Amino acid sequence: MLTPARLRQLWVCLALGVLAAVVTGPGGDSAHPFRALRRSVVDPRIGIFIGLAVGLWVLLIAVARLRPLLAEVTAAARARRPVAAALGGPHATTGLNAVLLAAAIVAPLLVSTAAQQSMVNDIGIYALLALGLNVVVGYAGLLDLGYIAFFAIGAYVTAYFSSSSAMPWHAPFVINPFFVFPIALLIAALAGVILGAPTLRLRGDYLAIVTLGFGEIIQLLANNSDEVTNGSRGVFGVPHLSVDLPGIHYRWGIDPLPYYYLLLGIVVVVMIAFGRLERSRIGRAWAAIREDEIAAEATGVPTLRMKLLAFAIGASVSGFAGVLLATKQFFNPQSFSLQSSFLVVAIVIFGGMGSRLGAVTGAVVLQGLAFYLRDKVPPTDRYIYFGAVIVVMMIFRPQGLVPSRRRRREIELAGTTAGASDQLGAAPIGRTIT
Amino acid sequence: MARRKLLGAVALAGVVALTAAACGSDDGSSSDGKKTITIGFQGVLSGDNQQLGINALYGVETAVAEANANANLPFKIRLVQSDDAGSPDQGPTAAQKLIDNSGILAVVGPMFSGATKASEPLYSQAGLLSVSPSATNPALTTLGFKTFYRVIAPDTVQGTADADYIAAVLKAKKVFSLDDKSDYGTGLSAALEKELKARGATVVHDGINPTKNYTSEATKIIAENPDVLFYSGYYAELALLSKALHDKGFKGVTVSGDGSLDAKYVEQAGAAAAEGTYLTCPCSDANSDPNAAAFVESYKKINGGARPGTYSGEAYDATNALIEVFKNLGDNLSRESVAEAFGKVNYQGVTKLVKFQPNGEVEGANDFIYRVKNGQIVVLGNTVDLIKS
Amino acid sequence: MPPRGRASRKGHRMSAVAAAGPADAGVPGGTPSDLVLEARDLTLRFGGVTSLDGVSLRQRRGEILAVIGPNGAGKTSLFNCFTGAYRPQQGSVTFWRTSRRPARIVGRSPHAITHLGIARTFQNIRLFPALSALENVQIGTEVRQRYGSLSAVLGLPGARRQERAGVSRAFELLDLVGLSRRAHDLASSLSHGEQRRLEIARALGTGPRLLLLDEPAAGTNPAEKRALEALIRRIAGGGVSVLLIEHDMRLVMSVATTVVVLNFGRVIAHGTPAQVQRDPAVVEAYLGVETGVDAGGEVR
Amino acid sequence: MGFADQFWQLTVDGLMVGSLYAVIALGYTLVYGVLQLINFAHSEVFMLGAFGGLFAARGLLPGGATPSGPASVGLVAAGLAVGAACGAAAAFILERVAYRPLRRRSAPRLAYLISAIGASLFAVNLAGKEFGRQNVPVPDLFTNGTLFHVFGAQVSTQTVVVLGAAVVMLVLLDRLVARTRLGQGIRAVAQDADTAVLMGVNVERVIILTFVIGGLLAGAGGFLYAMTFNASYNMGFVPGVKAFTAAVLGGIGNVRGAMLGGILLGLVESYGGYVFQASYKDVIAFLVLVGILMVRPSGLLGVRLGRAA
Repeated sequence: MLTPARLRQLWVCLALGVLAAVVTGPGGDSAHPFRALRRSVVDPRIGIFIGLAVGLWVLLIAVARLRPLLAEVTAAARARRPVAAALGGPHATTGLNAVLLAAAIVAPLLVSTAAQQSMVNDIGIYALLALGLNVVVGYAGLLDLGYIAFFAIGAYVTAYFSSSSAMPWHAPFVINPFFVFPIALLIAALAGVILGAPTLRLRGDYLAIVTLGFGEIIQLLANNSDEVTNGSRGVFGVPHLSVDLPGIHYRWGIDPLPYYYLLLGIVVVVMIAFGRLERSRIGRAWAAIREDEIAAEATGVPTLRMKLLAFAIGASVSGFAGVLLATKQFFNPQSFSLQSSFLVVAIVIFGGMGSRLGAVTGAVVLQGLAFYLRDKVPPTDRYIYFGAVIVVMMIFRPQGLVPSRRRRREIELAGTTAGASDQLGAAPIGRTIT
Repeated sequence: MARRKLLGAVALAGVVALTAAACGSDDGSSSDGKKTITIGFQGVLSGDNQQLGINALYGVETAVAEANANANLPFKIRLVQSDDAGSPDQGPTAAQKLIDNSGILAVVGPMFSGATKASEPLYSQAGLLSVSPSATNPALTTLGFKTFYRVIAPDTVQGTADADYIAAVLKAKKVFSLDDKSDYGTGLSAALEKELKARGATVVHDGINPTKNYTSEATKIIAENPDVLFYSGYYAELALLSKALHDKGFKGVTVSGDGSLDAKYVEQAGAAAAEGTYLTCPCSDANSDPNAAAFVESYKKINGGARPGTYSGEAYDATNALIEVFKNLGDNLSRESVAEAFGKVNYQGVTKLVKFQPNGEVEGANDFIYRVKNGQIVVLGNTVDLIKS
Repeated sequence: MPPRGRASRKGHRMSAVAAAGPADAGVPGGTPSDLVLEARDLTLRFGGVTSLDGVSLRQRRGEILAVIGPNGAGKTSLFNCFTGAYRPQQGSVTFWRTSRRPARIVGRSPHAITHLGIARTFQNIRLFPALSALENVQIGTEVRQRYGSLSAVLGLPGARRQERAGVSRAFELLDLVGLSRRAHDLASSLSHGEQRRLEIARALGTGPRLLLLDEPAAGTNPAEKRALEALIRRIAGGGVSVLLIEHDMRLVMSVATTVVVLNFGRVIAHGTPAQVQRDPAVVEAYLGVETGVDAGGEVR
Repeated sequence: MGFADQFWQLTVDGLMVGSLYAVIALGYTLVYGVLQLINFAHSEVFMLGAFGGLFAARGLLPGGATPSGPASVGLVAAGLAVGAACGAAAAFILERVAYRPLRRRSAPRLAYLISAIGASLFAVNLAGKEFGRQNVPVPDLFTNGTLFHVFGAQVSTQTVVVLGAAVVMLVLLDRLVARTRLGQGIRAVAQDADTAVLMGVNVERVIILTFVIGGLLAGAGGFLYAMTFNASYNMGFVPGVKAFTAAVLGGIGNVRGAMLGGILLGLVESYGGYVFQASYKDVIAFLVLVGILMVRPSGLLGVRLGRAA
């Protein structure tokens, strides 16, 4: 009964229980480093956690016993109703999309205004950013750790063009923020090309650090140039978006709901657009680069140009999102920290690389989790739980919540053939071919 | 195997979520028939600067606990906290959370100027009073926020007074002004440098983002050989800077603003490195002010032995000023009446007299000078008096 | 040569095997326009190792040229010089897409060379394993398409038309290599021999005038070898010159019109299969095994 | 007062910090060499090592008086040892919890990255909860002062201790990788994991030991860092990014490259912060990185651990 493996499992469960006790226990300070530990472990409360740990262990054993039975049942069910037929049809996909869209439309009406704020600031904008980064990371397989820099560029460009008071440095004319969208998009894409052209020749990891450096540089420049960007004092007073056409006058205000629907519309359009891109020759070329860059090059795919294209497209979406941020509210260089870049990467991977729905789902789940934890745990401890969830998720579902089909196959293949294609996409551009 | 592990993880996550939920949902409603007034706290409770938020939160909690222990008060206070991580991105969500809670009559916070700028439009729209214990950006009271007050003087007041003191009393000819490139630091150094230049002193300016490594910065400062080094930033960085300067044998005088007025400064820099540093504040420091001894005692008692830190006193005063208003209003309590009445409050706090100008600036803020002597921060007095004598 | 855009479109429509027309048929005789590829004095060194040492060779239009030689003789290095993967220290490579326009190869990037009309396969198969067979070939057929990201996003008619054309071309090629029934299977799920053929189809998709095959018969069974032989002939018959590296002498001797033998990075023999087979230097190179060359098996 | 006057002082300052970057960078480079992954949680290993060393030093030195002579040496050594042990333990646990399960499932490389970011968030904030969010000074373990001058630059006891300890560690590691059986194993796995298995190298063991060695170095480095710059729960992030940069600068996967990169980065920061406004020093550091990568795309000492480019 008590095999060594089982015993080991028990220890792991107990360790997890104690860890949970420590995480939920009282905080301490450096003067008494182990006081907090002692208080959370030497406390009647620990009984609950030990109990839960043992319970978990028993449950694991029970499940292990029941598993063959369970497998039979599911196999039988699967045999009766082919999953592929049930879920794979185009009608089913359209239906699913319609349901998701309807849910996205209704959802904000069911929650508090604070949650709506979060749905705009944390989920909506980050979903858009994640969709853009997904092109870079998911489609082209390039790791960009300074993605947020283009977001900053978009935001500052908006301040430059649409307000004469928000920053010390501004355009000689003021234009409606709506017209800034194309400008920001182009400038961000241009920045992407300028950064990408020399660096995309580098290997994947080097690209990561160069982009990280670029992100840092942009943030530091924004923070240091007081006479240009207003430095750390930030940008206040960019006008809200407004439509001023004959017959239609509408102004977005500080209420989050109109911004939410605007964002939803944009996200849907971007998703459709990227879906078409993915299924076009360009999307296939990216897939080829990801899977075998040398073969792609030999098949005539201009790999550098395609990567640059992905970089520019990703950057332009980020710049676009920057316009939305700037018109919605006050921002300062803090909004463009390295941590924000990491967060976007985390959303893309967590949601499922290469999957548009995954990017959005990642934003909803991760940022939603952050919002949920806001009330449930002490704010100072919030990121402990957040970190734990990310690790657990990566252990049990490294392909992400909603992996794209192509990406999932790549991961499966990488699992079967040792050392197969580099999942970062950036196979070393060696001169050693064959 | 994998599935078993997955189940385990799910179960554990469930357990954590449940206990967390259980911990989070006890909202101590009073049982002795007194009515409960809810106030909010918005501040930086996560991220790199969370200690400043905790200082302020503890100050608020001290005031709340004292009020709830006071049998003479006809009400109990309940506190709802909302974390904005000090960032403008999370400001609106944090503010909205408090606004959504219709029971909340007033808010202490936001704390950082950036988060304040992002949050105040919402408070203004909702007509909810917010009293910041720490946002010192001068522009905040000029942006048209209707329900914004702060119990701390803007950087301009402090910077100017500090410059006067440095020029008149320390007789500095050359000042090295270093700021931490934060909203607070650049505001303070700008005001200081303007006044110093007006008084004819040579000013060398430099900015350095908060870091741990001030070694080469110390070399740079010593190379300039200034009479006074003024650091506009927070104590954690000043401590490291002082340490580095001390190691390299800096001969000049170090002065810093209210962000550095914290007993932790001496502890972290080491008594030797901190010795002789001047610290200034448009407030009196609770830890060294005899009048605030009672506050320090009750703060320690309520917060598990922690000593008041930067912004603890201001947050405590802001909360007590709110309680004063609640007391005066009696049964006529609403967001409007509280916001209305708060403008006329006149309350002697531990850091200063809480009384406001029409724009929400606290009146008659005095600038006080402190100095580290024998490892203790002692008050030297009011800038105006010190310059006169 | 017409402007590049037109040439590309034309190339796509009538490229490869299907374009068996006389359009590019070289003028007979010894003029350079008869050539498709010429390498002169190629020298390639890695550190202290000389991989190619003054190699020169010429390939005529429609010719099936086989490069043979013991392992390490520099065959694959030669291929890599032709496709832009390596840059030789000395020498030049000239390629004639049409009879009149020579193009220098050295210094161009691999994809640009593919665009000019040289396609290749790899010794150790390099497909895109997680894509379907069809998609693999599509990537090849699409490199000559011109529509950009914006037209793709907007779904403009031109883009759709080109995409459809790419698919039907890919199907033709799959049919050619006998894989049309497996079009929607993952490349990684195909058998070894099928993967070899798929790689050839992908290369043909790019519309080459010259196809470089790096040991196409390696790891295939006798039946597959026979099919491969036929396939190579059909490709060459369709107007695509074939440059072949192969260890299987039976295959080489039966399909090649000309054979070049490399050893230690030098050309040691050059001629028809029959000539080469008799060349004493070649026999010597193959470890002095006199029967080695015509033994029919793989020579190691 | 010009740059030339302060050149040697800035060099000494830069060398001290740079040697610490080098020590941390080795952890990145070793793990990268073996697993081809960027261990983003390495900065937390560094932080936990710093706390371990700090508590040990504090525990052994209950009184307020600053010790001297052999007592100082002993205390610094004890702090280093405990710091290194804590770092190694943290790295070991990290590998077990955040990496190994992913390896078993042959997860994509980016999943490791995210797992590392998650583990990093978890560790940082748990440390903040348990140890408080204040900077904590390490008690004085020796009397710090100017020991001697080099070209007019002051060299403090602190600098000598840090630089000395760092150099000893760097040399030891270099010997280890170059000379020992374990080093051979590491190089073999770095070169070709599949072949290494065939050659009888226990890859799992090599991977764990690589993490542990990286942890030992980072932990000891953390203690040295805390001795100079105080310890805090979030102390790891910035030196972590810098050290990673240094590793890339030197050619990631290359042990000596990491050392060179770290020292170079420390110097560049020191000089750059002096010549320009100090807040631009990170900008300068990254610009140098980008510049060098443009010229030498595989870093200064380009080749990976034994692997041909």
